[in-house]
Amino acid sequence: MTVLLWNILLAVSWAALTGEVTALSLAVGFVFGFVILYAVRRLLRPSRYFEKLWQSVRLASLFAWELLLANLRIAYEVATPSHNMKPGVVAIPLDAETDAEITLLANLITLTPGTLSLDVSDDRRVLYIHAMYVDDAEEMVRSIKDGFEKRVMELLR
Amino acid sequence: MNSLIALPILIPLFVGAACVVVWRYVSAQRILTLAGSIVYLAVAVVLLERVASEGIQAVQKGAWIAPFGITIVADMFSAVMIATTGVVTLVIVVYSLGSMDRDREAWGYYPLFNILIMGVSGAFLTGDIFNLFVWFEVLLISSFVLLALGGERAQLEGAIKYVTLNLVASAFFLAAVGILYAMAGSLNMADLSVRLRDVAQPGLVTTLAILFLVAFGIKGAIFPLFFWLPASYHTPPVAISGIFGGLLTKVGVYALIRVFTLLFLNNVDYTHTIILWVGAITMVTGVLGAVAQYEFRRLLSFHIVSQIGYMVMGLGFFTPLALSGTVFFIVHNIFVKTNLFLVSGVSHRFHGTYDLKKLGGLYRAHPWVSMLFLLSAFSLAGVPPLSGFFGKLVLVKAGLGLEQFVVVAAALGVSLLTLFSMTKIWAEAFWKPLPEGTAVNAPGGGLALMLGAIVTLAVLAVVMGVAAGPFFELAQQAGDQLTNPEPYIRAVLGARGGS
Amino acid sequence: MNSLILRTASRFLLILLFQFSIFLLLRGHNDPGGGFVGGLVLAAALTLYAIAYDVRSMRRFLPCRAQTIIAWGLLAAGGSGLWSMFKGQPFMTGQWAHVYIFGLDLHLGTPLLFDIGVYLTVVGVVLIIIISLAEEVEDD
Amino acid sequence: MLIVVLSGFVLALLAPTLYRLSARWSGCVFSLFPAVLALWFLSHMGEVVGGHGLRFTYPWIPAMGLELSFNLDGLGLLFALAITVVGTLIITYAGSYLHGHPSLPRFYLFILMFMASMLGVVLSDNLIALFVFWELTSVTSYFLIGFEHDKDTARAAALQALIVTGTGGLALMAGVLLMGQIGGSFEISALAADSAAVQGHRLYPLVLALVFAGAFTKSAQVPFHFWLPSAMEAPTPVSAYLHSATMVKAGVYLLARLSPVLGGSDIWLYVVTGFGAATMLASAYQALYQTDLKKILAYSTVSVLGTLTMLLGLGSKYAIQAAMVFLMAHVLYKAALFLVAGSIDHETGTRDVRQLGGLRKTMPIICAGAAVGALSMAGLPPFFGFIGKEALYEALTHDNVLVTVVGVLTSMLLFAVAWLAGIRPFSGEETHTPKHPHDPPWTMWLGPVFLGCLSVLFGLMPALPEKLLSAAAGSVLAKEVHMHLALWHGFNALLVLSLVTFGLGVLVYLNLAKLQKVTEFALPAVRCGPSHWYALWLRFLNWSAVGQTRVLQNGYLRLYLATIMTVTAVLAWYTFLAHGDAGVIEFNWGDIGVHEWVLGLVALAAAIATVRAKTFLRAVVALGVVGYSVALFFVLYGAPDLAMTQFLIETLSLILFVFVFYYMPPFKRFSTRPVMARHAAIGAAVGALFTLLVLVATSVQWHPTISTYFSQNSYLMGQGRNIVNVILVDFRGFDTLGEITVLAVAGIGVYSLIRLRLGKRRDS
Amino acid sequence: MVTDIICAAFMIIGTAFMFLGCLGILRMPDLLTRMQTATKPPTLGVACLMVSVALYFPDIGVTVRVLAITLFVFLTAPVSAHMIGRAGYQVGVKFWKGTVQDDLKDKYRGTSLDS
Amino acid sequence: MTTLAFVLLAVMSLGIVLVFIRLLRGPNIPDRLVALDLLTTVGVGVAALYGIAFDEPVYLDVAIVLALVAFLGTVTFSRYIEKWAHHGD
Amino acid sequence: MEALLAIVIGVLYASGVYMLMRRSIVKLIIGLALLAHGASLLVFTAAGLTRAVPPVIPEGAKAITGTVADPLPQALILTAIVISFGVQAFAMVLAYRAYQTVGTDDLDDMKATDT
Ligand code: NA
Ligand code: NA
Repeated sequence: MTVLLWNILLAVSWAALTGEVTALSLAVGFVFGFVILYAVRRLLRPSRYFEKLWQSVRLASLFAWELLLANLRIAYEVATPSHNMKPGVVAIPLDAETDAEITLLANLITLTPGTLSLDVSDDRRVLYIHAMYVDDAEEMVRSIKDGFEKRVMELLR
Repeated sequence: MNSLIALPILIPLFVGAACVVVWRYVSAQRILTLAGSIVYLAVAVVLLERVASEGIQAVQKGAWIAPFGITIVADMFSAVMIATTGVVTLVIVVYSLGSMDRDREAWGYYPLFNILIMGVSGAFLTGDIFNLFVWFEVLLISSFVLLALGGERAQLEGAIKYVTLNLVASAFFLAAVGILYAMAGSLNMADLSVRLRDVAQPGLVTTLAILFLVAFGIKGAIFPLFFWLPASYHTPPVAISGIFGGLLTKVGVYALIRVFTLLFLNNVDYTHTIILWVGAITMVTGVLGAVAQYEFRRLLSFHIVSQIGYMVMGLGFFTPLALSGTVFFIVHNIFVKTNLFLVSGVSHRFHGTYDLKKLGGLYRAHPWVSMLFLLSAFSLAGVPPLSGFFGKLVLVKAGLGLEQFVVVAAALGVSLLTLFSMTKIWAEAFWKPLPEGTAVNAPGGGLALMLGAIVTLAVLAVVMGVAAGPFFELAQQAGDQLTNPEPYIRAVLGARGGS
Repeated sequence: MNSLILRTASRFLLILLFQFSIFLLLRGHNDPGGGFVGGLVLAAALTLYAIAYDVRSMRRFLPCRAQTIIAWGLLAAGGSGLWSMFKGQPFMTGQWAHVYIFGLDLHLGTPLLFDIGVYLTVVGVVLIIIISLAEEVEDD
Repeated sequence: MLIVVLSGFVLALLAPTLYRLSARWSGCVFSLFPAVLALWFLSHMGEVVGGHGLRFTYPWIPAMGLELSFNLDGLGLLFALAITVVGTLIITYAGSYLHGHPSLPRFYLFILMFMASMLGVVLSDNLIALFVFWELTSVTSYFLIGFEHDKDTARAAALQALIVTGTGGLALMAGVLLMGQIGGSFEISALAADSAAVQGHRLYPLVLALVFAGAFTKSAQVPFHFWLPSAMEAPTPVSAYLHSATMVKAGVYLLARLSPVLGGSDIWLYVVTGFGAATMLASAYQALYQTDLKKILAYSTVSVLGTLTMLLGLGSKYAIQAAMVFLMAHVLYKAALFLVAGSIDHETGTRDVRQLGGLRKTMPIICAGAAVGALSMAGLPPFFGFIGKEALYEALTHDNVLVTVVGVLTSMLLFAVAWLAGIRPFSGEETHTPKHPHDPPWTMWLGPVFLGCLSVLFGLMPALPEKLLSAAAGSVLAKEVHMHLALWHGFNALLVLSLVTFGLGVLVYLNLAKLQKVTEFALPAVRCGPSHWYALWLRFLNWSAVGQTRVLQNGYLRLYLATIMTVTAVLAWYTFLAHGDAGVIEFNWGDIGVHEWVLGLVALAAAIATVRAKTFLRAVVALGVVGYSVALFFVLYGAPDLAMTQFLIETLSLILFVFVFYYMPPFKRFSTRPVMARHAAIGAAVGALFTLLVLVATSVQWHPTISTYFSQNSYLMGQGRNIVNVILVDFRGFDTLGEITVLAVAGIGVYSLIRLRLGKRRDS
Repeated sequence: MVTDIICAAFMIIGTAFMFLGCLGILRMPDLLTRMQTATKPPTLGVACLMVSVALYFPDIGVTVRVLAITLFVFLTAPVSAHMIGRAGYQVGVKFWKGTVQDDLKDKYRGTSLDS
Repeated sequence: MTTLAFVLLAVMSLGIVLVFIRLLRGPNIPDRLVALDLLTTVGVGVAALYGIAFDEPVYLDVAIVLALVAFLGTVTFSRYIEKWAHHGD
Repeated sequence: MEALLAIVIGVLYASGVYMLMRRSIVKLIIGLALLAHGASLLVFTAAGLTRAVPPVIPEGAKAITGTVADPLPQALILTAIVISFGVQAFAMVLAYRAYQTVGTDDLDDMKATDT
């Protein structure tokens, strides 16, 4: 099922890439998509697809907002002569489990306010992040777990 | 029909690629390579015959008219070089079948060898200056790998110098081509020949010519650019040394001759005088280097340098006779020098060393091998009636005709010293009794194949001497074509004779 | 020393870049791209995968040994020129076929086959280098 | 005729095989060949002395002016007979002398080949063919001299002979080619017909010098004579053949043969006579000091060669006649004496005259042969040697006093030498020798006896060889000659001279020890001179070779690079400044945008940072910036394909860099400041050169480029809109084919180099 | 016209963000803070510029490529940051003096790397 | 629009200079790596601006490739820096 | 513009040559890479520069009408770049092997084959 979705997705993106949304380009795209997916078949795992659409929109809007905030804050930091920040490395316990969940979460954290994913512990239970404003580490951990992690898990489960 | 000209490039390509496909089956690679080299030789002979009977052959690759596409063109010089390549290739393949170690065979020797021949053939046949660069790179990279294949210490040390200096030459060559294109607007050599004839600033052409001289001079190992050659040619297995020493350096000389007979004729007094003196110094330094050596193959390597000087000297004389002599000399030298390397391999088989001081007694023990060596060594030294004599004779005659007495004296002195160092090998490895402590090995398998290869080349050295007539007539045709480029230009560009 | 984040990302990227490389290959005749760039992109993607995981995992994607890919690339590129020789034209004279499928005019020609040969060779070469070196380093 | 000359080569090649058929009688069997040839030559005697020389021409390599044209005239016949007759005896002799020697088959190979070459020399009318055979005699003699190659001395002597004669040979080659160029033909007969053209040419002295170099080295004229005594390392049959009867006479032959072309001028007269005179006297003198029988003979041979040369230099009718007679006499007695020396050596185990004595009792037949030879050499009647000496005196007295005195002095010394070599070992008391001597088998005494008989026969009946000698002299003088030879000319001045010679000779022989002491002071000058030069030359050669190689091929890659770069920069800059047109360069700084400035400066800074980087990673990062800057330049100037490729390739290269040099040690600073400054200067010169070339290239465009064609036809004919790609896969697909081949080989190369590790395996 | 204005606005904003990143990497005191400024603003900047490009070229092909680039950058930029940060941490680059907390120090004992 | 793009290109160039200074100054290899990564990201931006400035969308393809190689390069370098760190060099 | 690039090319050649003459084998390889960059930039610049107009025939047209960058040098450089990539990859591995076998990266210790 997932494979088929992937395949269709690839066929469409192929057509889009070539700029000609025609039966032929879709067919060609499907064939190439099939070849590609066959070649990388070991990467794929069973998963659902359509029901995730809404969740992804929600996640995306949250992300966009946080991204803008993050950048404005950094802009302020860079543009002003003195450094007001309190950087530090913070460990965040993880509830997310799969590769995709952890990766997506880490990426989102990196792109948002003053935080940067540094590493995941070997047992995949802790995410270490670097934050520019560690006023209250526990508050920060909580906001991340309630915000991004929750939505990511919603989306990917 | 005219695709014949492309075959010397394509046969080794396909054979080489096929050898990679059957990577694990060494015997299949052997058969493919042997068959390929036989077909190559047949094609080369047919091509030579065609050029001799019908004149210069040219084919526009991809049917794009010259000078826009890439032209493959075989004039007599190219055809002779291709035929020579065919012979040497077959001989080396046979020798390799008998002498190459299993490890190298299993790790790509045959594909690499084929690609090397492809590059050499491409360089001889192309009529396009950038395409020449590409073929140079093809033969260079194959030679790099062949030189280093096996990864023994000496090989690696030699290869580093070889690779570095040749890459420097390539960088110069590429730059020179780029500048040439920028100023003259073409890459086709025949077209460039026409375009460079009447230019507003001939001095710039001369400057560019110097850059080409350096680039090809490094590749062809002329003084004072030859250092890579004696540093590396004695390090790989003998079959590889043989094809390098015999064939590879001549590609640089070929290119030098090609561009300095076709393109850079604006200030012959200046450029070709430099070439002449460079040739003279090259042969002297090379032979002096050889005199100092006591390692069989290193001695031969220095002789390569010396004889490159001879060839370059012929270009410097720049008369039809001199160029005929050069062409004759090149062909002779390819056969003979290859053979000398091959003989060194046989002596290594017997005693496990290339050190002349440790070798000895070969004349007593292996008289026929000794005779084969002698034929090649004396031919190299220009002893009549072997092939080398006639090359020398014609070149000296040409030089005397120009009253270049100093250069001729140098050439003759070099010939003497060549004889001197050949007799050194003879006296040390063959005449002298075997020193105490030198191993005497059973020759092992494949000796018959090795000797077969050597016999072939030795016979050629004799035939090219005793029956030098037909060979020299071909060389004469080549020399005439080189000094009168009009037919070449017509053959490439058609009736327009320019663009 | 492995990174979960990198691995996950490289899996996604491999799929996307594979497609991108074929796209570059096929449209190269009309827009920037072609066999070289396409081949390099795929090779880069596979290299990325090899770095994220290891070379052995990456090798499982290859249908055959890397040198065989190279050889077929060369044979395809060289073979594309033979076609015209059998027709009595010079080596590498372009042979074009106009295929009409689904009402679309498709130009298929030997230069495309040539470009595919280039693509395969480039992929094979980069991979064989990476594989050799990585295994050398891993051996040590 | 072709068969006559070339069959020898064929037989030579078959000799080792034929030898196996009858090893025991091989000498006799092989000697049949020269015997048959001798008979063939004798059968043509009538035509030749009748003035109808035979001429045969076969084309060989006409394009090089090389034809096998053979001329059998008097001179040729005289030499051909000497070669074949003596050859017959020598080969017979050698069969026994070298019996059981492991290399005997090869001996036949070389001696037969030598004989054939020698025949080629004396019969060729074509100069190049003559030279070919000439060189072959040098080469075959190399193997014959080095026959006992287990001995260091034999190898050294062989080399010495080859180098000296080889040097002369090369000079001769140049001389021959020049002569042909001047005279318009390589046929001696044609050149002789128009000798004025050659002699009038401004290069005539050069030709002469070159020909002399060839002839004098071959015929061992002072100062090139030293190789001949050393060459006595050869087995005696070889010495007898090469170093008395044949090869060393090739130089004399050449002078004789070319005297119609080159002779008659003042230079010829003074140079040839001078060298000849010096040689004859100096070597006769040196002969006295020798103790080795063969060396005594060798020096006396050199002396005779000098005499012959001097006579050819004088060039008068008498001189030429005398030369011919003297030559024949010498062949007869010297070959005999050499064979005798060989027999003595073979039977007694020594050749030292001080150890030899009284052999007349144990070796009577040899003694007889030796006596005849020695007496003929001493110039005593009734042997042919006497007639030769008379002819010599006649020629000299016709010329001037100086040469006469030289002639008499030489004859006097040779008289003593003859006694020393031919009589003394047989006379007196028996001495103790390493082996117990007795007469050798007939094959070994046949030679001396036969030749001795001829000496006597021709001495008593000089009319027998008269016609042949006349014909030979006629060939040299290029006119008809009728010689009259007689044992008794009456009591005249010549006889007085002869008597004086004998008297002085006896005195010299009797007071040899005293004389040696008195004149010892001159010896080093004469003896050590030239051979010392040879040794010096060898040492100098080796020194300069080793020195040059140490300087040039020093193993330091950076010095190689520095040399190459300096040469490039100097040559190209000089050429540009001397020939180029610097005025064409147009600078244009105005059209550079800000981003272009920035990019350019970044590229510059990155390049410099690469050079100055202290760690590997910094260098690689900086190098990456250089590569990306280059790619951005491609972006700026309309080359997206290039930019993409460059970005990808650069990145892959960087990855490889990091992969490969992962374990390499950190950078060290090896070079000192001056070295770095020097290298920086070289780099700057090269860099400036390329800056210049780019400026020139962008300022000059002689012709429109061919690119327009691609722009016009890429879509219409190449079916593609991306012109670069159409060029790559179609217009210039051949380039691309080569390029992917390079790539493929590089890949396979990396693979094999990494996996196949013979070096490591052997080390561990 | 409106499109043009929006397009220009996005261009300016995008460039501003990118320049901000460039300035930040120079100004920030230690590796991790530099990475904060080098990762986020330029990523957003690229996105803005891509929007501007998509508006400028009203072509489906361009739009798709714009989307592809944006997606790619958003996917890779954090991963790059993660990799560099991790590497920097492991080689033991020094933190700015104002750093308040380090939960990772138990995982690695930093080894110093002389660059 | 074209003019604007050119002006912004100049700004971007200035940015490149700033990053380049960081690249040269380091002080540590990871710092240089960040700079290099940023440089390529800026390159993507430049390509976009250039496409607009010269009305030539093909530069977008360059941008994709640039983004790809930037990522690849960064990842490789970081991996090896870690390896070095563990190797104890 | 050519003037600036000419200087860049000169500096690339100069630094390449300088690096070639170092004793470290790694610097040698870096020198080769610099030379290769110099050469491709040289070919590109010498043939003349045209700003930002790639040699692509626009959709609908059959041939180039206006001024575009010269496509031929681009094709040549592309070939040259790829070739030098292959060659340099090999050279790197060769240097690595030599280092491993000889046991040093100092070129002065690699002259056994000459003397
Ligand atoms: Na120009
Ligand atoms: Na131009």
